[in-house]
Amino acid sequence: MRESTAKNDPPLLALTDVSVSVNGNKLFENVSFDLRPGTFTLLQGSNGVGKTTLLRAMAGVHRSFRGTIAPLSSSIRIALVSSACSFMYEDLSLRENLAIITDSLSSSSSISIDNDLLSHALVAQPLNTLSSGERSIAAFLRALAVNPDVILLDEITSPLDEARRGAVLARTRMLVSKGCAALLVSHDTLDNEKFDARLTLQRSGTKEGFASV
Amino acid sequence: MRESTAKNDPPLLALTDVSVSVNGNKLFENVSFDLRPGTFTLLQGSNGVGKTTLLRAMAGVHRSFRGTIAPLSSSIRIALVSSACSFMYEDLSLRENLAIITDSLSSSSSISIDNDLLSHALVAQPLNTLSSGERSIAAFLRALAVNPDVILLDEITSPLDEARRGAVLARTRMLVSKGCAALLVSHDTLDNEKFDARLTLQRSGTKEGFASV
Amino acid sequence: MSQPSIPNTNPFKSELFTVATVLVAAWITYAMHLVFTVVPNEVTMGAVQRIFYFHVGSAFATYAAAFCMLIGSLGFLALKQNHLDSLQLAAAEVGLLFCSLVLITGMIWGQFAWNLAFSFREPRLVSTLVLWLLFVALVALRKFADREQAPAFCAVLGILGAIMVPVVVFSVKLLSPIAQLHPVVVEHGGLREATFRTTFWVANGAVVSMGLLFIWIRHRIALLEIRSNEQNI
Amino acid sequence: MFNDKLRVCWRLFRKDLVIEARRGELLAMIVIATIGLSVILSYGAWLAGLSENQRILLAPALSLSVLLITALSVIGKFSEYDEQSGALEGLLMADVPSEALYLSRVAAIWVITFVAALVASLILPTLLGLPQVAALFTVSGIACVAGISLGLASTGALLASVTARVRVGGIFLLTLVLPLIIPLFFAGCEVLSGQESGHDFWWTVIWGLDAIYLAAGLWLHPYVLVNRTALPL
Amino acid sequence: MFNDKLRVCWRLFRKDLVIEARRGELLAMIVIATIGLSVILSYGAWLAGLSENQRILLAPALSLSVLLITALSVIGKFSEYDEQSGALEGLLMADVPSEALYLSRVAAIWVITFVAALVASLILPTLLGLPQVAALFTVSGIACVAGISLGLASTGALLASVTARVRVGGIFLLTLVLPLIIPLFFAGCEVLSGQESGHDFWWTVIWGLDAIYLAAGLWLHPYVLVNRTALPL
Ligand code: HEM
Ligand SMILES: Nc1ncnc2c1ncn2[C@@H]1O[C@H](COP(=O)(O)OP(=O)(O)OP(=O)(O)O)[C@@H](O)[C@H]1O
Ligand SMILES: Nc1ncnc2c1ncn2[C@@H]1O[C@H](COP(=O)(O)OP(=O)(O)OP(=O)(O)O)[C@@H](O)[C@H]1O
Ligand SMILES: [Mg+2]
Ligand SMILES: [Mg+2]
Repeated sequence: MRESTAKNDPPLLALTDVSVSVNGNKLFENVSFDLRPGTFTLLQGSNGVGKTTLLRAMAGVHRSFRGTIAPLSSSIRIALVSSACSFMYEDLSLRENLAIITDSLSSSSSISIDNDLLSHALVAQPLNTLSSGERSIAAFLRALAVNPDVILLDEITSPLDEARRGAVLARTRMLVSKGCAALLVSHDTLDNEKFDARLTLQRSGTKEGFASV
Repeated sequence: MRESTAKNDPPLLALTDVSVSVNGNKLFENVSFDLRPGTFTLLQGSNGVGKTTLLRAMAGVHRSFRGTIAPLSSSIRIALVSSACSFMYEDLSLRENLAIITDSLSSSSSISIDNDLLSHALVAQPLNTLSSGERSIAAFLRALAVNPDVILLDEITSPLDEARRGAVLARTRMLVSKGCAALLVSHDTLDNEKFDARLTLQRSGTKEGFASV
Repeated sequence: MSQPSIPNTNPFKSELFTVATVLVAAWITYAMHLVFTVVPNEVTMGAVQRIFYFHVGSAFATYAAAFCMLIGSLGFLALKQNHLDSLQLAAAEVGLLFCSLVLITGMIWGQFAWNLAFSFREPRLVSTLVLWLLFVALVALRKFADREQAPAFCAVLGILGAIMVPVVVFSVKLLSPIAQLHPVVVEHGGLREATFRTTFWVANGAVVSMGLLFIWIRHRIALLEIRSNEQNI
Repeated sequence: MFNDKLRVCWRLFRKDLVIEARRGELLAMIVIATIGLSVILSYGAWLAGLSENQRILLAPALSLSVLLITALSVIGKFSEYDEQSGALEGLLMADVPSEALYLSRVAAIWVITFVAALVASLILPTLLGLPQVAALFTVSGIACVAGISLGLASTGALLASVTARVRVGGIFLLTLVLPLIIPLFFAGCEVLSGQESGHDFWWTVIWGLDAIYLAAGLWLHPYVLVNRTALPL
Repeated sequence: MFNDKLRVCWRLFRKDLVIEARRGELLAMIVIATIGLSVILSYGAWLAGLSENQRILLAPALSLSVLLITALSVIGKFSEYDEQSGALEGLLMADVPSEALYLSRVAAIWVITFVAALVASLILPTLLGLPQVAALFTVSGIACVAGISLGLASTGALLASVTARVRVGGIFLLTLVLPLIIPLFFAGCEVLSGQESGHDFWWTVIWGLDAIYLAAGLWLHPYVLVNRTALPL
């Protein structure tokens, strides 16, 4: 299967026949799809099928897979956002974490921080004192600060309440409208949301996962 | 306000005028409700309002609050399940963790492990190699193993896919039908599910949380 | 991701390998003959002195292994080829073996000659100990690291380890010879008698070639392991 | 009833060892603390030109330092595992009796520290150039090391739960443990250094302090556990 | 361009120190290692009846042990922070240049270790009953401690990224670092113990090894960083 998204620009990230196995167990095989600029893709699949692992492979964090994951050019920035793993120092606040990677808070990244998602007090609070929803937002804001070309969102909407969930999706659509490619992993059906593609990852091989209930 | 659940038995856990503040900021004030045997309560509230903190206080893990949280007797077992914090040793498997607290796997707790939620392979895998949904299920199974009278579920359904989510809720209802009191925190609307009470926690005081979007 | 596969032939059937094995075995036998039946007892130290032939040979074999390790490490970092990583692996393990032999024979000998098994005032002894610790670290790292990351990690450590070899070789020469027990015989024109000299070189050659043969064998085994892993996936 | 508690203790104790073994940090800690410290310190001893007699007298202090460092690292590791993802809270919620938690932890620290000290006593004499390897392996030597480890374990297990949640955790632990165990170390040095006079007195100090610390730990432990504050959210 | 990288380095360096300060673990480590070791060892020194001269000669080895222990704990802590919740991956994904990561880490370890060693040098002489507190505070003493800390920092920062992902975790680091820094320690002991002869040689060893290690670190660091595998899910 090769799923392509609507727009016709060359893909920012192209996956061809990607197979992943952990510890000798196959997770999924021969997955191919493209992420083109200005598209928003939804990726679904049951628990343990390997969505997180696939996203990590796409972000270059997980390196043991077969097949190719090819970015358009080496200057493509891929940001991975995960509700389980903030990719930041937990003892520092969001502001301090961003200060490490961006030049100075008064300039570029202030755009991302002075926003309607996280209050000033929370931006200055160490990450390990934030609530689960607040952490998820903080991880999202970190990704925005690096101006990504491809943004991979791993279940970041699930710990959020209605309002915040809508705001994060709206924010992502804003990025998409500027030519970014977005991929969202979620267990929610999100029937009201419009996506350019809805993919479902399927387990392959013989490893026994969950018994059907 | 004092919300009471339908059944008329004395409450297994009664909260009266509970107020919590962290670091000098009030989270919520004068919360009172009862958890009666055989009831299933849904607790909702926006991010950062203090749901997790309240559940920790009810489980006896968080001790700095005002008001009273009174169990029916000192032998009441309260189990807290959280998708963020497994309450187990991450280097050990679920089976090994349960072996610490229950007498032997061949006897009592085998009931909880040999079930349809988690495959045998996953039960023997160290927790830190499980996927987010699998971890959530493991945390749930740990709580079942201690035969709780009150079970507090903090967002455990959000990392689960449709099937698993239904299975966990069904399992909880089975406990409830045996006289257990269950409290679920969730950001999903869960309109199709029937709860004995639906509570919403509201922020009090002046601390600025999220600005409205 | 996956590396080009190893040619599907049984490496132990190659004639070159058989010939090499036979040659090395013959050489070792001849060296044994010289050491234990031809050379007379050394005057001051007696029979224990015969350990000398294996002691120095093991040291040279260690250096040879370290050199192969360096080649394997550099090659792997530059070319990312599995057989270079296997060379590094093989060299590290064989290096550990021979470095242990140097230490053990040295300590046995020291106990007889100096009545002292080990001393920290001896640069050569200490630097050999350090080299040994490095080989241990390398072998342990190989065992503990994940299969995917072990090659690069070991290559990095292997290069650092190879840096230590010149330190071992030159430690004696750089320091003032006063108060050093450990001898430097060959360079100072020792081994005046011809039988001693031939035996010395034959034994050295035998041990070094045995070391190289070991590296070869281990290298082939490592390649077979990689191939069987590839087939299992 | 009592038998039940003992079974719980045993399961908790085994859990500590299993985690340690799985992480492999225990072995590494022992080996490193021992080799690293021994090498540096014994080099220092050589430099200072200590006589053999002086080195023999210094050896106990050196192995006790290894014991101290290993114990403190092990204690720190254990409470790290406990805090990670609220594992200790999980046990408390499952009504595991707190004496069982305390006693099993004391036992685990004791065993590991004791093994580390024995390993150190084996390696150190060699590195210090003392042929009498057996010096520390008399019955009284082993008993002394066991006594000191027990004291360390009983204070460490208590205070680790105090300090685990305090913001500047580690520093407190040390500052609290050190004054309590320094008398033990002094007693240990005296006993191990083998001067005959006054041994009875020092033995009384060791086992007396052990008894006091263990009793205090059993009494105070519930207070410490129950008054812990919130986990990170 | 170069200025930019320097600014990144500075921000990373500051971050390391801020986390350390917030956790308060640094201070703890210095206090524990210094006071604990000093007390025990100096008691041992008294017991062994060392002369003042011998104690002076032993002091450098003791402060270098403190330096070693502090450095290794600091390095371990740093990589723990890096691994926790994937912070280092986050930096790599944000295109922070890997040389900046390496150099800033070297600087942070260097500064902390250096401070710890200075503190130790201040406390130790007093505990050892040496009136000459200033003994280690000569220009050459400070330079020597700085040189050794630098070597430790540059090897430690490189190898910590190796061990961070290895199954047996942080303390395996020691096994890797130890062989590389033992020569530095010996050189340090020689220089600090104040015997005049051969100092130039030892200074060359210290700064030469520093230069080699730093260069090797800068060269090899990218290989280690790039070859890390997946985080825990
Ligand atoms: C643990 C103790 C010892 C160690 C680690 C050790 C290590 C070494 C090493 C690494 C070499 C190779 C030198 C080179 O690079 O050319 C060597 C050579 C040699 N060793 Fe030892 N040695 C030890 C004890 C002894 C003892 C006790 C003796 C005899 C009294 C001895 C006699 C020699 C001799 C004669 C050579 C040949 C040196 C030359 O001609 O350059 N070694 N040893
Ligand atoms: N080291 C390991 N050993 C064995 N199995 C592993 C290891 N690491 C990961 N796995 C397995 O890989 C599978 C895929 O995990 P992954 O986190 O990618 O799933 P996921 O699709 O994100 O699931 P979820 O929806 O629950 O987040 C899981 O079943 C997990 O148990
Ligand atoms: N140490 C602290 N200092 C300051 N604020 C804190 C501290 N600990 C917790 N908080 C704040 O307390 C609030 C309540 O957190 P809690 O986790 O209880 O919220 P929650 O209702 O569970 O939210 P979510 O739905 O996102 O999980 C958060 O806003 C958090 O920032
Ligand atoms: Mg996932
Ligand atoms: Mg919460």
